[in-house]
Amino acid sequence: MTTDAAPDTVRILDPDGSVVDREGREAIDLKDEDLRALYRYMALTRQVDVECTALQRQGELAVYPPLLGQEAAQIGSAYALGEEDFVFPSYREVGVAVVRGIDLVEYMHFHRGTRHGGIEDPVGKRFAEISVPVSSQILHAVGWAMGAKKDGRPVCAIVYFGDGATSQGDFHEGCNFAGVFGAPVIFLCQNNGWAISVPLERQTAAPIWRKAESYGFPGVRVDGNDVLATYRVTREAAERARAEGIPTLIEAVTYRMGPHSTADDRSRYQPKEEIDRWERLDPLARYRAFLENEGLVEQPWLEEVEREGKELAAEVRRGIAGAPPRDVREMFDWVFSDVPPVLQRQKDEVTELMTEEEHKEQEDRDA
Amino acid sequence: MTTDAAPDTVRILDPDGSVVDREGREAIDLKDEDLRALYRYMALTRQVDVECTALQRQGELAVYPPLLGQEAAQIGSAYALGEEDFVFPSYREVGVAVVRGIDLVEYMHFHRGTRHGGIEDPVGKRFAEISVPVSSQILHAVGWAMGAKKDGRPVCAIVYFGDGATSQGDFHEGCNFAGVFGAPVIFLCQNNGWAISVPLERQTAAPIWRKAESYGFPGVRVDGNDVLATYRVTREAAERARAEGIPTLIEAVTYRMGPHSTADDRSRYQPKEEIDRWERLDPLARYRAFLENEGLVEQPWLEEVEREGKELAAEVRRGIAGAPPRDVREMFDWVFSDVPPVLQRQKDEVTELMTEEEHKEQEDRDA
Amino acid sequence: MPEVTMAQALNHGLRFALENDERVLVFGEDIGKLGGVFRITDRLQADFGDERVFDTPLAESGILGISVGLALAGWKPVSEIQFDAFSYPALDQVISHVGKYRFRSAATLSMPIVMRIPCGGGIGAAEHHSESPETYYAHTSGLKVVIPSTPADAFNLLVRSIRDPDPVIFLEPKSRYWSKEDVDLEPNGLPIGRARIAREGRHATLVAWGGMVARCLETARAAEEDGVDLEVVDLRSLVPLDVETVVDSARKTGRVVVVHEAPMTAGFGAEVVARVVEDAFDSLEAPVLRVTGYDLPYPPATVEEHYLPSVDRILVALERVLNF
Amino acid sequence: MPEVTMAQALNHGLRFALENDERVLVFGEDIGKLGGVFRITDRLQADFGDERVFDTPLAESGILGISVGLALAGWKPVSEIQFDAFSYPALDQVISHVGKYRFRSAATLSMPIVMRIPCGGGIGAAEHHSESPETYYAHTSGLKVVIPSTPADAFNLLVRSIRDPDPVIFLEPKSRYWSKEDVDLEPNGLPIGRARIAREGRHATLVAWGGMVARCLETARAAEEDGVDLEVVDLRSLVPLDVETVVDSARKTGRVVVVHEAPMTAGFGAEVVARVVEDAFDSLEAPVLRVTGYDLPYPPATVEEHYLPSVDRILVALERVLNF
Ligand SMILES: Cc1ncc(C[n+]2csc(CCOP(=O)(O)OP(=O)(O)O)c2C)c(N)n1
Ligand SMILES: Cc1ncc(C[n+]2csc(CCOP(=O)(O)OP(=O)(O)O)c2C)c(N)n1
Ligand SMILES: [Mg+2]
Ligand SMILES: [Mg+2]
Repeated sequence: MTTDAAPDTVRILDPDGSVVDREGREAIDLKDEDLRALYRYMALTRQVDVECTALQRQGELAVYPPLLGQEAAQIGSAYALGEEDFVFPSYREVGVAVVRGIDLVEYMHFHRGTRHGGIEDPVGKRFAEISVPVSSQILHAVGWAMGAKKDGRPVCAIVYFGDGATSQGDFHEGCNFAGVFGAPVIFLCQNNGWAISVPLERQTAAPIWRKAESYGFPGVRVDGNDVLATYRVTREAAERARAEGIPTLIEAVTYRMGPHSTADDRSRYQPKEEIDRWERLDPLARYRAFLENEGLVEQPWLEEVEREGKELAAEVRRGIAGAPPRDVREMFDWVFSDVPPVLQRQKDEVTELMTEEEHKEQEDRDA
Repeated sequence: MTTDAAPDTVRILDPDGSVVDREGREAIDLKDEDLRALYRYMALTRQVDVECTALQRQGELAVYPPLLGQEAAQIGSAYALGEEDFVFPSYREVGVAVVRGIDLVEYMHFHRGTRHGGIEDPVGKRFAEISVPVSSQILHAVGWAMGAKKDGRPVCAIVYFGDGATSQGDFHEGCNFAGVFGAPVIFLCQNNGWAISVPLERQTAAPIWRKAESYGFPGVRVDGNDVLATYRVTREAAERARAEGIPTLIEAVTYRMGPHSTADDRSRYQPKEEIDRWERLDPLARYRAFLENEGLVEQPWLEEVEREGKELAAEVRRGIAGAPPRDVREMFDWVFSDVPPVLQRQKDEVTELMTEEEHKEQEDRDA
Repeated sequence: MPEVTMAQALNHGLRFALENDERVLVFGEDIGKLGGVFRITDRLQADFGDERVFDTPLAESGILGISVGLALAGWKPVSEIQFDAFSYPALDQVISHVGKYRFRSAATLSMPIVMRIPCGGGIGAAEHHSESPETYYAHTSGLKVVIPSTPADAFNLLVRSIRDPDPVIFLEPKSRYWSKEDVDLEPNGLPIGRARIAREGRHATLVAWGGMVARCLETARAAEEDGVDLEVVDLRSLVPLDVETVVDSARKTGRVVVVHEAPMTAGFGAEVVARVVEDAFDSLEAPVLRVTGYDLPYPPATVEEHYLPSVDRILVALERVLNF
Repeated sequence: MPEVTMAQALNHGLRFALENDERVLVFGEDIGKLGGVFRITDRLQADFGDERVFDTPLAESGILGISVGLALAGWKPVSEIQFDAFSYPALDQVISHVGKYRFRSAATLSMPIVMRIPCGGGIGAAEHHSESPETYYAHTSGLKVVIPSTPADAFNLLVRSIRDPDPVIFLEPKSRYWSKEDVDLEPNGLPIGRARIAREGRHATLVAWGGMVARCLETARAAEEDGVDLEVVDLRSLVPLDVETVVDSARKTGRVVVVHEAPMTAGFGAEVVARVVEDAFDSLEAPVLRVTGYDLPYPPATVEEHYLPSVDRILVALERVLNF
């Protein structure tokens, strides 16, 4: 099994779960409970993700972009972070949110269309707002990292984006600023092979991880479906960033096993044989095989995780299904720190136009 | 004399004019008259450039960005092009304009503030409008090259920009499109060490020529003060581009021996010792020494070139000094292919407001 | 005259242009195999080949930047931007080059560039997918800005925009993509620069464009029940603006309300007000009012119907101008 | 109260902010050693160190993008864009993030970002160096947009903008950089959101901002000779807009002309017209007119005085409203 990964790819586990890089595996500073936690997060994420797709099909979410297949890339990297490190997600990082303890109901309000952003108090939670304009969040991470460095804090930022995002000017400007200012930031590119319907070879003529050289910092390609490998390279990158202000570009090679979003029809463009090939590279199966081989998990524990995942998914469903819209009036208070006359007038207009029914509903909710 | 150029730098002539790369020199397909032409263009350019700075000091140009010191980078690369190849300049490419036979008076109207762009009929002249927003013209070159390739024409585009331009998103997007579509284009970066007052190390943490790797095409660093070297690498790049659709990024390492523009005060930021060092690396002196060493030129010829340069400079002066403003009314016809009512109304307003004197002046001019 | 949706009419328009002018190129993100997220380019790549219909890397500044170069090489670039808010990364190329290149060349060349942008709200989309950026474009000299409100005009205007030697920002009201009507597949409609009386009426004039034209017509039907006879003007073309048609209507009714989705402040509605006031002041019986999106970032989908001008909000404004 | 130029007053303003709040950062292209191409940041790096005052790579989207991140890290980023037209590459970050981040967070954070942009024409500059981009910003929800017209207010408004918890687009009229007056180096002037009566008058109102305020005052002096007494309102703050002050003046004089440098179509002047018409219609004796830059790309320097509103052009418009 070497045909499935390009050379220079960091990999610790083979697709069948056996350890191919014994030294690398030993070098990982994780206790057994951490090793189990990685699986648990992946499994919880999988269940939430599948549930959210179902919620969208049932009309409870407006649209949802599944991360199916990308769990190892997200969980391994997120697990490598410290509490004070700051995460800058795109729109597909539910796995990262799970690891970081983000309230998933709050998060899913973004996809329900109840509130933008998804995160209240992002600064407190060290988890930025969901960012849709592709690659734009990269610069936010760099700016935050520059700022944290100015404060002398031993922290780093990590920013998630896709293969398509590397084509944008903001990707370039972000990496370049990071190189010039020695910003403690990790650029975590989940190369899932596709930007909606556009395959990687239409995005760029060079390997993504090699682009780091343009900015004077290290780049590394990792098997994005190997959670131990993504953990390891992120951990090393975080250490370099915090200790030396060295940014790292990580290309986690993975695959989008679902549609781009629930609005997408991937059968129009993903070749059947490619889908089948990656089906066999499922990151959860691989890692479970490893844990079983190593005798780290047993059936009851796996069942418990399964149950926990169901419960978490159900919790998300309970929290989000049927959730009422927010009171539109409060949004007029969100634009500025004060409410200028024009917004006050518009707010008054909205208030007047609300039907009695709506007023009543709103009062009930407020009570 | 090796300390003045980084390793990996293509160089044929040493700063004292002696040939350091004999093989490279032999490989150059230039006849003696071509070798002389290179000098002639550099010398003409130098005179025009100096004259334009003087014209600005005398209030005849609004502002002028000298290319002093960058003659070898511009003339060598421009001379390597074919007639049908298309030049996309920034705002500092007077040397390229000289080689391409661009009407310099027309061109200088840009700097006088008489007309934007500087080039009438850029398509016919294969020389695009002067472009000020840093790096924005890069994408135009790529688009043109894509279009020419679609027509199956054996041509290429060349786009000029500075070291500072490499920090912009458009540089990245342009290179990336070129790599993906195999656009026949040459990215000619004149790394003159400074973007106004910002030195290269604040622009990027990596060598410019290495950035080509990010896009899957070759990059080359060349001694930008060695006209034979810039000729050679551009010639090779043009051949690759036309024959195989392979773009090339050329970093021509040179120095801005003048201010950023006549409005600038470089003593605020360029270190004295740096200025002195580069003074000794003047591209004209170097190439003249080569020509003299090789017995290719003699004093009378050099004097003739000197005289010709003076004449060209005088011609520019005659054409541009005191040139009247254009009739503002015609500009209302330039916005669209037709004149919509609002512009017609505004044109009428301008016409009414013109004083009798202005009307008369204009009529005299039209007659 | 087949009955088609606006989305299909646009597909027909592109097809018509590709067939009738071999210099037309169609490109953008996901417009090839996928046919665009709204399927406006459906099957065009299959039918015209991937030299003329092609996907680009994910970079909007790149897309508009190469459009300039392609135009200089004698092609007619027609790009698709996936959604309104994703047109912003291209603004520098649009403002600094697309709108200026002809001027800069002293009119020695043309920039026959079309930039298609699905825009507007009302379809329950996520953040950044419902904005109305027309003001940014209309305020930029050198750009024509058009927006159809019906399937037939979508076809007509698109074909005309692609034929036009000048840059055209072609806005497509997403909320009308699925509206249907019989469409003449020849560009026989009104030219760019002319407004359309979508409904004749005597008591007041509603001026709108894109998705709000249908809402104004709905309002007119509602008002009719109260004996109020509204005229509805569909601008179609914001630049050039057909002031004459708007002012004629204002003179006739004496009362005007402008309706748009974009936020109020400095929205294009203000321009319409200013032109009406300038040219028809003495005919006005009441202030010219605006009913617009509020000065918020476009809000989440579940409250967008509070944000977009509703029939009720338009009626409130009408009441004010009718009783002034 | 030293007599200083507007350029110096701005330098004092930045200095004041850097001294009084250690979280303030100043950055941009060429703002360090060089002190900015207009020397607004002169000696700030020497005095406050290169951690707080620093040059960036040449990338405006980058500059605004890191501003968002720096704000999330608790800093107060004050960036300089070198010239008006070079603010366009940053528009995506400004529209999609700077103006939206607070809203998106349900107001659980602030974005105390200041983006300084020298703008406007009249200084004989090259292409792209004389534009008036205020409309792009004023139409974007979530941004405050201010522009001083005098040295004293430049200091006052800048200090207030940096203190403001919201993003402020701080426009600096280049043509006034070298104007001089006594300046109180404390931010004791009017707050953001308030307009200023620059001159009281009875017969008609001129509304302007930035560089055009001086031109309107010049016009008022010229008109005075003909016995016409003009009021001049300096908006100072386009968002929030002080409608009350403008409308009060309109009610008093009954005649209003709005003057700005930017092109007419969809310029901010239209917004002023619309607000006056909406709130003061019954007091208006004449249409509210605009005198603006023409709908051209900003023209070459040698003809810019034909392009910018001149005293003559303003007088012609006044004649029309006074004789209506
Ligand atoms: C600036 C911008 N342009 C276009 C889009 C529409 N869009 C959303 S996701 C996407 C593809 C992104 O691909 P990639 O970066 O590989 O991330 P992935 O979705 O595969 O995780 C596109 C084109 C957008 N959100 N932002
Ligand atoms: C987008 C943009 N930002 C800022 C400027 C102002 N500016 C003009 S030239 C220049 C420096 C350019 O440096 P470089 O690319 O190295 O070219 P050089 O001038 O050295 O030839 C700057 C900042 C500009 N023209 N365009
Ligand atoms: Mg992807
Ligand atoms: Mg330079």
